[in-house]
Amino acid sequence: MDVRIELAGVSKSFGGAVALREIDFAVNGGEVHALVGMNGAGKSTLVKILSGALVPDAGEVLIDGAGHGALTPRRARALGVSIVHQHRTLVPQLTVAENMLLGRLPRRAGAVDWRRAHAEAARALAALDVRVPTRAVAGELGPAQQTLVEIAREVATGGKVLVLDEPTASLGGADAATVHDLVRRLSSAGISIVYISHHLDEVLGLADRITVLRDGRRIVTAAGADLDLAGLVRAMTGERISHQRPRRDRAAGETVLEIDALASGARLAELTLTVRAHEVVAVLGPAGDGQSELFDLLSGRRRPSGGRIRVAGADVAAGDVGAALAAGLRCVTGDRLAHGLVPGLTVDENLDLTRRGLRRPWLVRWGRLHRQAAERRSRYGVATIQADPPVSALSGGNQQKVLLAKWLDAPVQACLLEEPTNGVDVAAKADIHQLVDGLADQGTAVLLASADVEEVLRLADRVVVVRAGRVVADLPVEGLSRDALVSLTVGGTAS
Amino acid sequence: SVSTSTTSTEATAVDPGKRLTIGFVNGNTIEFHTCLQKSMQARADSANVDLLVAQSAMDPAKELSNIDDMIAKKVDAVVVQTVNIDALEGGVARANRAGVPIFLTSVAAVDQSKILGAVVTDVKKVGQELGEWIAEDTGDTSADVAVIGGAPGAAADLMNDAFKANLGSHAKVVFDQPALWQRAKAQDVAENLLQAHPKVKYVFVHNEDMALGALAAFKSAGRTDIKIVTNGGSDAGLQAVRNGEFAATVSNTPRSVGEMAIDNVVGLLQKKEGVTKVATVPDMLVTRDNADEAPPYCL
Amino acid sequence: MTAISTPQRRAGLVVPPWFLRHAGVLAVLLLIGVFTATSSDVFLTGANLLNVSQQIAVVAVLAAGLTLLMTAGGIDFSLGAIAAVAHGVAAQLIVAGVPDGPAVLVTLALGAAIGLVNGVMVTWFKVTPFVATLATSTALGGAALLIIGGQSVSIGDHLMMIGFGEVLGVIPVSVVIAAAVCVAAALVMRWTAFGRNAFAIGGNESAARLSGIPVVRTKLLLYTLGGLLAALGGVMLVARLGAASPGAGGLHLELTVVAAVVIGGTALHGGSGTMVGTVLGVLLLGVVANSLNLLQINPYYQDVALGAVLAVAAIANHLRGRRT
Amino acid sequence: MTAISTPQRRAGLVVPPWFLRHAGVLAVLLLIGVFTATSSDVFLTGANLLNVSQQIAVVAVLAAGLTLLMTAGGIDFSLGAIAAVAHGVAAQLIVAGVPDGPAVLVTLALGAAIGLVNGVMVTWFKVTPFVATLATSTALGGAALLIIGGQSVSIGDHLMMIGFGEVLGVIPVSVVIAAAVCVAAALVMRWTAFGRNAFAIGGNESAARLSGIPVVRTKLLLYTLGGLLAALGGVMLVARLGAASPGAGGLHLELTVVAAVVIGGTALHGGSGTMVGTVLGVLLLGVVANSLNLLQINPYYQDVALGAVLAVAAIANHLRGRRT
Ligand SMILES: Nc1ncnc2c1ncn2[C@@H]1O[C@H](COP(=O)(O)OP(=O)(O)OP(=O)(O)O)[C@@H](O)[C@H]1O
Ligand SMILES: Nc1ncnc2c1ncn2[C@@H]1O[C@H](COP(=O)(O)OP(=O)(O)OP(=O)(O)O)[C@@H](O)[C@H]1O
Ligand SMILES: [Mg+2]
Ligand SMILES: [Mg+2]
Repeated sequence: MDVRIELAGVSKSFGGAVALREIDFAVNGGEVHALVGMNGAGKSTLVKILSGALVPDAGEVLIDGAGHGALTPRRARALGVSIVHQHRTLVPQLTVAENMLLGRLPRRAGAVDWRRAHAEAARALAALDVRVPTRAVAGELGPAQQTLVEIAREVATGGKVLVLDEPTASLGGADAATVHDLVRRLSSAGISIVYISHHLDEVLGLADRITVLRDGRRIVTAAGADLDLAGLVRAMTGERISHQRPRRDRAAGETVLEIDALASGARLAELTLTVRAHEVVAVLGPAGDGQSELFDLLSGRRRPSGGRIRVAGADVAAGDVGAALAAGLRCVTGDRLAHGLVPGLTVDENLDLTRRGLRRPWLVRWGRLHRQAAERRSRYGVATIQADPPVSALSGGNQQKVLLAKWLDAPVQACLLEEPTNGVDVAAKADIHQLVDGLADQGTAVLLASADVEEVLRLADRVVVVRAGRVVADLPVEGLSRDALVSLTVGGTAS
Repeated sequence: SVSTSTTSTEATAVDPGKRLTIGFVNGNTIEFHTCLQKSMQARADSANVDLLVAQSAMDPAKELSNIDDMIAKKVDAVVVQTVNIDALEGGVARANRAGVPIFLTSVAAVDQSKILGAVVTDVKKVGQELGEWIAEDTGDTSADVAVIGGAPGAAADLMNDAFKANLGSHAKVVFDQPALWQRAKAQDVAENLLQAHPKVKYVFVHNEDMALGALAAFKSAGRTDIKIVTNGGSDAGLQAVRNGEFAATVSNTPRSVGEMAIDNVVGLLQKKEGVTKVATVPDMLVTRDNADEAPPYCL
Repeated sequence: MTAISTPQRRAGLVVPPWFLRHAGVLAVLLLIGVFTATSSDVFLTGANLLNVSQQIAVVAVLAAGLTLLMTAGGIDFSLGAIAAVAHGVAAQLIVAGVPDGPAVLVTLALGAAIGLVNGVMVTWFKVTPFVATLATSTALGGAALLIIGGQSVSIGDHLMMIGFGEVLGVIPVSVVIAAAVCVAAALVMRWTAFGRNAFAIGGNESAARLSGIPVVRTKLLLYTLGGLLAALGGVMLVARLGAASPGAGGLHLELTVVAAVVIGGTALHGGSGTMVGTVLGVLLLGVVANSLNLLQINPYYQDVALGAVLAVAAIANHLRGRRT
Repeated sequence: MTAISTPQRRAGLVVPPWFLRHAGVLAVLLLIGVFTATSSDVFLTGANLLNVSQQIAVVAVLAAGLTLLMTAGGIDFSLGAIAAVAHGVAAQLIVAGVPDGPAVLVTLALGAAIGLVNGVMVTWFKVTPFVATLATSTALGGAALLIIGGQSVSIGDHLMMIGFGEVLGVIPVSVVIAAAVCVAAALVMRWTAFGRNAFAIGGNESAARLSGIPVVRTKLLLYTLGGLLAALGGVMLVARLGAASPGAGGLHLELTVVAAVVIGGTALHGGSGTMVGTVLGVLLLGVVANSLNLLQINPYYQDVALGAVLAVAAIANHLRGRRT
C-alpha cells in the first residue's frame, strides 16, 4: 500500500506547552486510520497540521511523497486532503446541492446549470448512499445529515484523504451507524480516512490501523485486529496513577437535585436522576448523547418538552434563568466563551456578574469588587500577567478557572458542571478537582457532565450512564475500574 | 442670567471709509439660493465689501450655528437667507445680544425693531397677480385649478390665500399638495394630480423648478392643454414661457434680491440717506408677450 | 434521492415558495391596494399603475444592487449619494456637448469607480460597511452639489428616450430598464456563480473562503455593481427630470431603497434575500405613496403611514419567521 | 493580585489608558485644531470656543444616549426624529399656555415613551434594532411636521433660561446641561449595575442572561433613556432656536450623532464604548464644521471634507485596532 500523507517528526507547542512531540504518522491509500487518545492528547492538533490549518514547529508534512512546508487549508484541499471539523461548516441558508458544490457549481454558457448541479449532488450523495434531498436547506437538516452532507462534499471535491474529527460526537446510535457505513464504503472505494473518536468500540470496528496518542506523544500504531478494548484503553491512559481518588469520608445527605422524566425533543427521553447533598454524580455517555441537553434545560435557557426539575424539594420554573439561579442551582457551561464569560470585560467584573444578577444592586463598588475578586482569584489560582485584563486575554485554562470561580464561589445548593476541565493543563486540572471536592464537602449536590473518564473516576461518587437519551446504568464508582468504566461508556454505540 | 436685547438700529453710523465685512448665511442649496449668493458676491466685490458665506442646508440649528460663527468673526452685519422664513427668532436674538446688525432676505413679514433691515418678497402680490391672471383667462367658463406647493409655512400660506382670493368666481381650487421644493416630487405629485383630477385646466406651482417637473409629467401624459402659472423668473422658466409651456410666471429674481441686500446693508450701516429699511423686491408678471423684458435671474 | 416531498405538495396545493415567503408583504400590499381601489376609482386605471411603476423605477434599480450586496452581508449607505453625483455628472457632460451615449457610459463608469472605492474601504481597510459608506455618502452629498454648482442644469431634449420614451407605445422606457435590471439581478442571484457566491459569503464567510470562493474579489465586484446601478438610477433620474437639480437623489432616496430591500425580507446580516421580495418592497412603498397622494392625504401623514407600514411589515416578517 | 505592572509603567511614562485608546481621534482633532488656529485667529478666542460648545450641545446629549445603547449592542436610528417631535411638542405646549416646567416634563415623558416603543419592538417582537428604529424614525419624521403643522411655531421668550441662560456669567446653560448629561452617562457606564449590565449584554448576551442579568428590562430601559435624552435634546433645540421649525432635528441630526459615536470608538456590535470617545467624536465633528466655516471653505466642500474626516478616522481606528 502506498503512503498518501505522512507526518515526519512533527512537533508543535502552544506558548511553551508542548501539544505534539516528534510525531511520525502515515496514512495509506484506502485505509481507515483511527486516532485515539485522552482529551488534550493532541489529536485535533495533529489533524490540523495535516489539513494545513496549523504549521508545525518542526518536522514535515509529506503528501504523496512530496514535502510541503507552507501548507494552507486551501492548498491541502487542492491536494486532496480535506477535513470535516467537529463544528459544521455548511452555509446554513443554502440547499444541500449548493453546499455540496460550493465554489464549483456546474455552468453552462455562463449560467449555473441547476439541473446538473442537483443531478451531480444527487449522484455524489447516491454514490455514498446518503439519503438527503438535494433541495433541502442545509440549516434545517439534523446533525447527522449535516455530517453526511459534509463528508459527501469533501469526497466529491476530490478528497483522497479525509479527516473526520469526532464525526459521531453529537450523533445518536442509529445516526452513528450511518456514518460508519459511509466510512466503510469510502475506504473500500480507495479513500484514506483519518478517524478521530472517543468511542473506542466504533474505532475497533472500523479501523484498519489505530494510532494512540498520549500527552502529545505517539504511543503505538497497530493494526485494528491486533488490539482489543482493554489494550487500547491501557495504551491511552498509560500507567499513570496521578488521578488517585482521595479517601472519602463524606456521606451523602438529603436529596437536593431531582430531575424527573426530563424530556427534550428527540435528544433526551425521560431522564430521571437525583443528586443528594455531599454527592457528586457523573452523567456519562457518548459525547453529545443527551447529557449536552442538560445544560440548556437546567440553566433555564430552554424549556424542556416534558418533566420537572426540583431543587431542595421545590419545583424550579421551567425555562426561567432567574428561577434556576434563585433556587440555588448553578450551571457551569462547557462552552465558556459562548455562554459563560463576557470576553470583553475584565476578569474581576466577570467574577462579579452572577452576584450582580442575583442581588440586583444599583451601584457597582469597584473597590469591593476588586477585593473580592482578588480573593477568588487566589482561591481558584487564576494567574494573569496584567492586573485586571479582559478575559479574552487569558489562556484557556485560566479562563476556565474564572468561569468556575464566577459560578461556584458562593454557597450553592446544587450545580451542574459541564466539562469543568475543558482545555486545562494537568496542574490546573488537579486544582479544579480539589475545588469540586470542596463543593461536595460543603454540601453541594454536584452533577458532573464529563466525557473524561479519568475525571469521572476521580470526582464522582456515583455514575449514571446515558445512551440515546435514557439512563442505562446507575452505579457507585467505588469498585469500578477505569477500564470497566471506559468500556461501559464507549461500549454501546455500535450494538 | 439673560441679558436684555439691544437693538442694532441704535448703533452709530459706520465710517464710510472703512472696508466692511458682511456675513451671508445661506439657507439652501437649490438654484435660487445659489444665484442669490452669486449676485451678492459680485455686488460685494464691486462695492469693496468682504463677503463671508456659510450654508445652512435647510437645517435651522445649523443656521443658528452659522450666525454664531459670523458673530465670532465680528462681521459688520449678517445677512440671512433663512431656512424657515419665520423661524429666526433665536438668530435675531443672538445677533442683537452681540450687537451685530442682522439683515434678512426673501422674508414675508418681519419685526422691524430687531433688525437692520430686510429685502422682502411681496408674496401676497405674487399670489394675487397669478390669481388675477387666471381669473381673466377663464372668463366666464368654469375651470378646475390645482396648486402644487413647496412646503407649508407662513409665506406659502400668504401666497396661496392671495392666489385663491383673486381667482374669480369661475375657477375653483380642487387640489392642493406640497412637493417640498423637489422637482422629482413635483413630477410625482403632478402625475397623481392628472389621475385624481383629469379635468384640471390650471396649475399653480410655487416655483419654477417644481413647475418644470410638473411640466414633464404633463408632457409625458400628452396634456399640453394645462396652463401652468408659477413664480421665479429663471432662465429655464422664462424659456418655458416663451415656448408657451408656462402660461405665466412672476419674476422676482435672486439677482435683484442679492444686489439690493448688499446695497441696503451698506447704506443702512453707513446711515446713508434714502435707503429704505425694508425694501420690496421688484416683481413682474411675465407672459409670452413680455418675456423678453424680464430681468435676468442669475449672473 | 428519496423523500423529496415539500410541505406544499403534501398539502395537496401547489403554492410557489416565494409566495409563502413573502406572504406578509403581499398581504399588506393587497390590503392597501384594495382599500385604495375602493376609495379612489383612479387607482386601478392603467395610466395610474404606469405612473406608479414610473415613480418607483429609480428606487427599483438601486434596490436591485443593494439586494445583491446585502445578500453577501454588506450594506451601502451611499447609493443615494452616488445617484445624486451621477445625475449631476451626466447633466454636465451633456451640457458640455458630450453625446448622450458616451455621457451615460462615462457616468456609469464613474458610479462603478465610486462603488469600488467603497469596496476597497470595506475589504482592504476592513472598515465596517455601514461606517465606510456613511463617510462616502457624506462626501458625495457635497460633491453632488459641487458638480452642478448648486444650480439646476437643464439637459434640454437629451436623454428623452430614457426619460419619456415608450416601448410598444405604452410602457415607459424607464420601467423597462428597471424591470430589466431587476430580472437581471434575479437571474444573477439564481443562475450565476457570482450570485451564488454572494449568498455563500453572506451565509458563512469562512466556509466560503475555504471552499475557494474569491471572497474579496466578489465583494469588490458587488460594491462596484452597486455603484454602477446607483449611477444608472442617477441617469434615469436626470432623464426623467430633464435637469440635474440640487436635492435629487441623496439621503431620502437612500433610505427608501434600504427600507424597500429590508421589507422585502433581505436579512441585514446577509445570507438570504430575493429580488421578488425586493420588488414587492419597492412596489409596496410606491403604492403607499401613490395611494396616499390619490386619497389627498396630508403629506406629513404619508411619512407616518410609511413608518407604520415598515413596522408592520418588519413584525410580520418576524412572526412568519417564528412560525417556521 | 500580583504582577500589576502595566506596559505603560514599565516604559516609565504614565499615560492614561483612555488617551491611548483614543489616540487616533485625538490626533485628527489636534491636527485640525492646530491647522485652523494658525489660519484663523478667531478659532481660539473664547467666544468661538463657547460657540462650538453650544453648537454641539444637542448632539452631545443625543450621543450620550446612543453610546449607552450601542454599548449594549443596540442602535437607535430614530433619535433625531424623536428630538424633532419633542421640539415641536414643547413649542406647541408652550404656545397652548402650559408653563415651561410642565411643558418640558411632558415632552421628556413623551420622548421616553417613544423610546420604550422602540425597545418593545426590539425585545418583544425581536425586530432588528436598525429596522425597527428606521420605521419609527420615518413615522416620527412625519409626526414632527404634523405637530407643528409644517410651520414654524415661535415660543417667544419661553425657555430663555435653557436657550440663552448662562452659568457664572459665561458658560451657556445648554453647555452645562450637555456636560452634565455626558458626565452622568460616563458615571452610569462606570459605576452603576445598569451601565455595567449594558456592557455585559453587548459583550455576550447569552452569558449575561445566564448570569441572571435582566436583559430585556435593561434593554427596554436603555431605549427609554435614549428617547428621554433625545427629547431633552429636542427641548434644547427649541429653546435655542426660539421656535420649533420644520427641518430641525431629524435625519441630519441623527446621522451626525451616529457618526460622532462611531468615530468615538463605540463598536456597532456592542460590548465596548466610552463617553470620552463619544465626546471626542462630537467635538471632532463640531470643530470640523466650525473650522470649515471659519476658513471660508466653499460650503459644498464642507460635506466632502466631513466625509473625508469620517473615513480617515474610521481607518485610523482600524489601524490602531490591528496594531494591538
Ligand atoms: N490554539 C491553541 N492554543 C494553545 N493551546 C492549544 C491550542 N490548541 C490546542 N492546544 C493545547 O494542545 C493540547 C492538545 O490539544 P488537542 O486539541 O490536539 O487535543 P485533542 O486530543 O484533540 O483533545 P480532545 O479529545 O479534547 O479534542 C491541549 O493541551 C490543548 O490545550
Ligand atoms: N494576551 C495575553 N495577555 C495577558 N496575559 C496572557 C495573554 N496570553 C496569555 N497570557 C498569560 O500567559 C500565560 C501563558 O499563557 P498560555 O496561553 O501560553 O497558557 P497555556 O499554556 O495555553 O495555558 P492553558 O493550558 O491554561 O491554556 C498565562 O498565565 C496567561 O494568563
Ligand atoms: Mg479535539
Ligand atoms: Mg491554552
